[in-house]
Amino acid sequence: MNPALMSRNDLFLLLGFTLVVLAMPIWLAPFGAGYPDLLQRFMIYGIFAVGFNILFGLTGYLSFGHAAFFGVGSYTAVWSLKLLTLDAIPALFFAVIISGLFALVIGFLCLRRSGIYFSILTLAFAQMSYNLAYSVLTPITNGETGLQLTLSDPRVIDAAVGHTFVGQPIPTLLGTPIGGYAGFYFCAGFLIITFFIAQRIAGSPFGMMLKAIKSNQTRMQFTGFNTRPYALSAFVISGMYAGLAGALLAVTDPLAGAERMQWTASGEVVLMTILGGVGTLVGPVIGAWIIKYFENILSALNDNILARFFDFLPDGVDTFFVKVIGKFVGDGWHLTLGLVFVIIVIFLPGGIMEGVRRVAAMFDRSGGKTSTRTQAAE
Amino acid sequence: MAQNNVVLHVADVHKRFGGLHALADIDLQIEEGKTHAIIGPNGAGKSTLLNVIIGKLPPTSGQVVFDGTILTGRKPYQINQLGIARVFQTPEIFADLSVLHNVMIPALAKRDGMFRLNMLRTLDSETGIRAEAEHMLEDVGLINRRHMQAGSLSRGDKRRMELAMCLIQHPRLLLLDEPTAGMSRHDTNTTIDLLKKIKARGMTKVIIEHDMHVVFSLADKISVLAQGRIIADGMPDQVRGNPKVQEAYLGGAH
Amino acid sequence: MTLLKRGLTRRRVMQTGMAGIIGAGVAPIMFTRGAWAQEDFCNNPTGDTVTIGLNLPLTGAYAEEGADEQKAYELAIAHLNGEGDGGLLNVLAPSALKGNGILGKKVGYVSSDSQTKSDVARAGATRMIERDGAIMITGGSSSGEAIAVQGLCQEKGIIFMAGLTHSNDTTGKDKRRYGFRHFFNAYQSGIALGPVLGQEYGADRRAYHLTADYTWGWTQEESIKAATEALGWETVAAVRTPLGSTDYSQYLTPILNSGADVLILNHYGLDMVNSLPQAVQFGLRDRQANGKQFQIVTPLVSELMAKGAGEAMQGVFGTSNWHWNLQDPGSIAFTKSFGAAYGSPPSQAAHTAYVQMLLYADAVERAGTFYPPEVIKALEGHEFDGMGNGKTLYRAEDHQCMKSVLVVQGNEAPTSEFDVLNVVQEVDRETTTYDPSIFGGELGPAEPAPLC
Amino acid sequence: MFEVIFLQFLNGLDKGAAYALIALGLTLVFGTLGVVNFAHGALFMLGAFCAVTVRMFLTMETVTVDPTQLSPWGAPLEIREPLVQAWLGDFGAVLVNYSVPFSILITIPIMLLVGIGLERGIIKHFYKRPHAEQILVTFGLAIVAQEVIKSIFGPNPIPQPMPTDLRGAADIGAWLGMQANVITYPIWRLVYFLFAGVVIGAVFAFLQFTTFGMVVRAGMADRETVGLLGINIDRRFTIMFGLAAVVAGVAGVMYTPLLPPNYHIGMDFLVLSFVVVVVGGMGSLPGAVAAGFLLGILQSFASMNQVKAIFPGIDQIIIYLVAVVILLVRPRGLLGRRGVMEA
Repeated sequence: MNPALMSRNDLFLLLGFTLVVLAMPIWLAPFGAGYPDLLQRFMIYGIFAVGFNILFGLTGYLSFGHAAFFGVGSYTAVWSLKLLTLDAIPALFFAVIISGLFALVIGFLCLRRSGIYFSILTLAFAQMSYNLAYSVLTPITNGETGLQLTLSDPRVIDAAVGHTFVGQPIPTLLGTPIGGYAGFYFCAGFLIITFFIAQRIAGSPFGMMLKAIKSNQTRMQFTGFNTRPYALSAFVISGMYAGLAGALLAVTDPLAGAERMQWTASGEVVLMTILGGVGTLVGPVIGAWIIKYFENILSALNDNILARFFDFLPDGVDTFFVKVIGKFVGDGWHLTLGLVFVIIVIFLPGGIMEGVRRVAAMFDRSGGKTSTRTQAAE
Repeated sequence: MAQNNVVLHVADVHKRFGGLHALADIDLQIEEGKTHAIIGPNGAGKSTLLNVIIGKLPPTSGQVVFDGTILTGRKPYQINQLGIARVFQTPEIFADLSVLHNVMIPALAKRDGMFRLNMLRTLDSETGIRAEAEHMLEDVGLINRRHMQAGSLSRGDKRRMELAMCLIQHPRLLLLDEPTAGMSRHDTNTTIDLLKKIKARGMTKVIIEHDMHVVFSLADKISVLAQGRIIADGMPDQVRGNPKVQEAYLGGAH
Repeated sequence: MTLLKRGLTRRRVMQTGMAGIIGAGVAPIMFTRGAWAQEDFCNNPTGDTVTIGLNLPLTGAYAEEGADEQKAYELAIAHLNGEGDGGLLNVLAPSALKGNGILGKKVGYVSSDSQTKSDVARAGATRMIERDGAIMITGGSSSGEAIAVQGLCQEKGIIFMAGLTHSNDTTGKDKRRYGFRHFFNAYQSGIALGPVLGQEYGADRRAYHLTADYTWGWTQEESIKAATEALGWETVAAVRTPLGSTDYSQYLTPILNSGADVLILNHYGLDMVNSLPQAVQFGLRDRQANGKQFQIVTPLVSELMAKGAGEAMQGVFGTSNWHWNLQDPGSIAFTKSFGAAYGSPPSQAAHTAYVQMLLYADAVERAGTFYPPEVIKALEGHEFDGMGNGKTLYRAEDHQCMKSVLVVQGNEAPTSEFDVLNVVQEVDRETTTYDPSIFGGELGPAEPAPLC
Repeated sequence: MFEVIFLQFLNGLDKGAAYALIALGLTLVFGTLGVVNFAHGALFMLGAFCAVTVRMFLTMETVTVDPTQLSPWGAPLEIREPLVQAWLGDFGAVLVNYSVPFSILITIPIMLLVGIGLERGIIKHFYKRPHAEQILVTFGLAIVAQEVIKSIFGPNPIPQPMPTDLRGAADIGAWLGMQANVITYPIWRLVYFLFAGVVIGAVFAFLQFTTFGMVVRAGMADRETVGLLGINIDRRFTIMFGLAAVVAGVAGVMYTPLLPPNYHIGMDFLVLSFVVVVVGGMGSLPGAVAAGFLLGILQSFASMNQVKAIFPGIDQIIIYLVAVVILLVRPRGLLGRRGVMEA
């Protein structure tokens, strides 16, 4: 590859990342996570987190309302599937455009403030979107039930082509249904592409400007940069990432619910990014994977399964273990997440990636690089 | 070099903070290519004056004109793009970034203007900017530290880096707010040499300084500020001999 | 180590491509049961167990119902496997159940907390289908969840036996071929409740609705409005409140001087546990309006909610799918069996969950296969008795059960913490039957069964 | 129409009192410590569960099983004997009846300890760290707190009955000399309103009239100077955190009869309380109180059918809408100081 296009390290990172992602069905199977739905979610939330990191990690703006763009992407995609065609490409295209426009408007307003005021503004906009989607906008969002595909949808393009099908309508890619492993590889392709784009952004002069804004906004101004359009671009890009992720979720599982716009969903992507490592490229993806793994696997461990696991222990001791560990798994998985999160924030503010770096540094003292601890913006 | 060509004109500027009259009736003309020092006791309004010039604070009345363009009401980044750079009293740098990047950023601002969506080029392909930045770091003696994180530099090195960040833009007017404060004698002298070198290039400078050694080694002209007013104005020797100045400032300080 | 074992089922190995070749070689020589039976369908249980996916709201507004449903499912599965006292297996008529699992396979289950959210419910159902190989999904206690999961099941070719869902839409405009509902719906509540209200409160009433803002709330509001307006009542206003609201005070104050003399609470679960006592605290039931005593009506009510609402529930009318106090053999058997296992009487949610589990097992036995289109055929138009609601028909047109419905009233003098509702009237199946075409919708095809 | 508006206004005041009370504790912490405490809702929740625990102890029962009699569902009949009444007689019955107000006495020391422990144990180390990290660590703590409560008390709400004498509605219209039975309002909500007023008043009086309060106020204005004066401001700030926890806790206790508490109740109030604080102006105590009342009243009026007929859905978004407008037009909020946390 042309070195001007990408440095050697970046290329290795991208190749390694691609390999790890594509091989997920194999290496995740022993962990009980090698099934398509979860794998798809790994990809989708990976994209969401990578995009969020462009705003939060690079530019330093902590948005508490990114779920709104995720939701807008989902709704747009489902509407495209309902009105136009079951093909995924137009759905994704429109979702990215519409969520980008939505982000442009909200970003324009919110970026007039910074710090916690920015956070609260984004939170307020997202909560308004959520509450409206839940109530008044029901004709568009189908409220609490969520927007679904039905047999009677118009699908004008499909109808014009004379394309018919039997059974429940399922989104397709050029005629092939996107479900199961096909859906996973479809999403994986997008994760790799978006990861590549994020890599390019981080390594571009533009990316350096974003990092500079995070580091010292005042200096940027006195250096002759209008920081607002830079921050707004980052906001819109990350909004489009969120929209793409939302659309992919809707395409692989054609339902768009209002819950995915709630502030807790926005909080989740913040948790993912922090857990993995703010400002790093791979960190947010790892954070997303860990949280989704916890949510799907840890939460499904019930006392029954635990009891079988601890069967080898003497009676009494095993019930004790089941009781104690049962508090941390099953529907108590949030407790584990909360504890892990608190420990990370206190001891490893750079997230898992900082942990990796520290461990690596222990083995390799020769490296002259200082640890670049990334800090959240004030 | 044109003589007596006024490049910056601070005209009748007043600045009030509530009841405090921080700047009163300031009228200042900076000539092109000259080094103009502003001295005065603490709280005289020197930094406030610089803040008004670069657009950080709006004046209560009056205006600042730079080479025929009215600066008042413009945003700081617009003022910078017109060719005014500033070194701050406490270094304003990008502490999280490397020294080299710190210096490349202003160079990009000079080249690309106040906003450019150049997100698909790689930084590594900016070889011209990079070479320029490295050259500048060599000038200020930081070339060996170019890969260090800027925040981990010593205070003196931070100031020199900030100076490099300003110089790389080749500004027409450079504002220096106590460029040698907190530096050792040796560092101070290096900095004076560096600033003299720039003087040779014909850059206009406004310098605020406490260190009279620095002032008298560099300044072509000196204005003395006390309690928000200019009490004296002139060549270094004239100012040195002015009894009002000695009373207000030199006598007290030294 | 169960997780790790579960990680390598036959399907996964095949689909990761590693053993695809072997799989392709084996498939043609697989044993086939009959000419119509197919082996190649989603999650065909090949071992000696069959896995059921339980989608339960263990947190959120309907969490209490979810917990009760879980107990019922565990009980039903034990009974199907021939454990315990056999419960309703002995009273279901006709019955093909043998008490040795389903088609000789032991019944196992996996579960997922749906958090009373449609999105989460769907994700959980997907997981249970894709990873755990569930042959059937059941549960849920919100109509939003039921409709979302039912759509998914249609797509995957997995039968969904809905738990607690009362919206007309579930078997109306959002009905699906793979979805079945034993629970009654809002329209039937209206039919049953209307005459009782007319008799108790007269024909000249002015009603004010507070409605949970989602599919179930809307359809109940619509059905009850229709039923009461047919009595001659006037509807003053119908106000939507967000699902999961906690403080209803700003919605209750406008009622005080609105000219209404009946408040109809189209709330369920926690919403009603919050709104009903708050309404009573506002003095609504102590008021006189239009020269009449002000009344509150809760069209759908369960004993769990009545328990949660406490004294506020006393004397309030509503409808229920079933109540443990019924005296038919089926109800007595179920109450005994459930009470012995858990020390408390079952709720209507538990009852419907239990019955759905049995009905599915029975249909598979009758079909002789797990192949969903055959099971669907066995369920459609099936008539059975002994489950506590009299003779019941699983209607083929919309997969809605036609059976008797209860009108209940909050007990003024409860003898125990569970004795909170009195059955006022059992409205028979003929009365509550309605034309399935009024709600529109389309079931969609059963065949070919989609491959998940 | 007058009665309708009057009632809605009354309801708004009542809501506003609740909002103001929650926001007050948050502002105390922010104003004194400069810490953005996302665990504030969790403190409210912990307070509510103090009331639950107290009631659990007060209503302990001895259970004797009568195997000869069976309940309809086939379990042996249980005969329950309340313990507290058995020991304390009528006084025990009164105690059970007034368990909610009574638990305030127990909640205050518990919450004080919780607050001080939290500040010394964790928050202290975050004064110098960025606000984003403060948000994150307190958010994490809030999750942990609510999950611990969930694993102890279960996910379902636990109703807390109000004292029998304070149930039902009071005829306020009649008190004011208007027509009877037109303006009625639940007694407990009026109690809550008064209670909030007393707590808010007490906090203000404490800060205004005690030397401790004066030092804290000076510290809020300029922390460094007060530190230079040789006053151990740190310890005072620790106590302030404890005080904020107590304010949140007692607010939670008194709210339980209105809303049966579950583990999630704190998160529900969290977003709201932040909006209130921001609207009032970060760090301004009078601002928090004023904004609480303002938002309460606006929300109440937005829920009127006449208003909703013109702006559908306004009742759902009014609070956020006001927050957005205030932040865009007047970033320091109603009564905040300029420049607080804007960087």
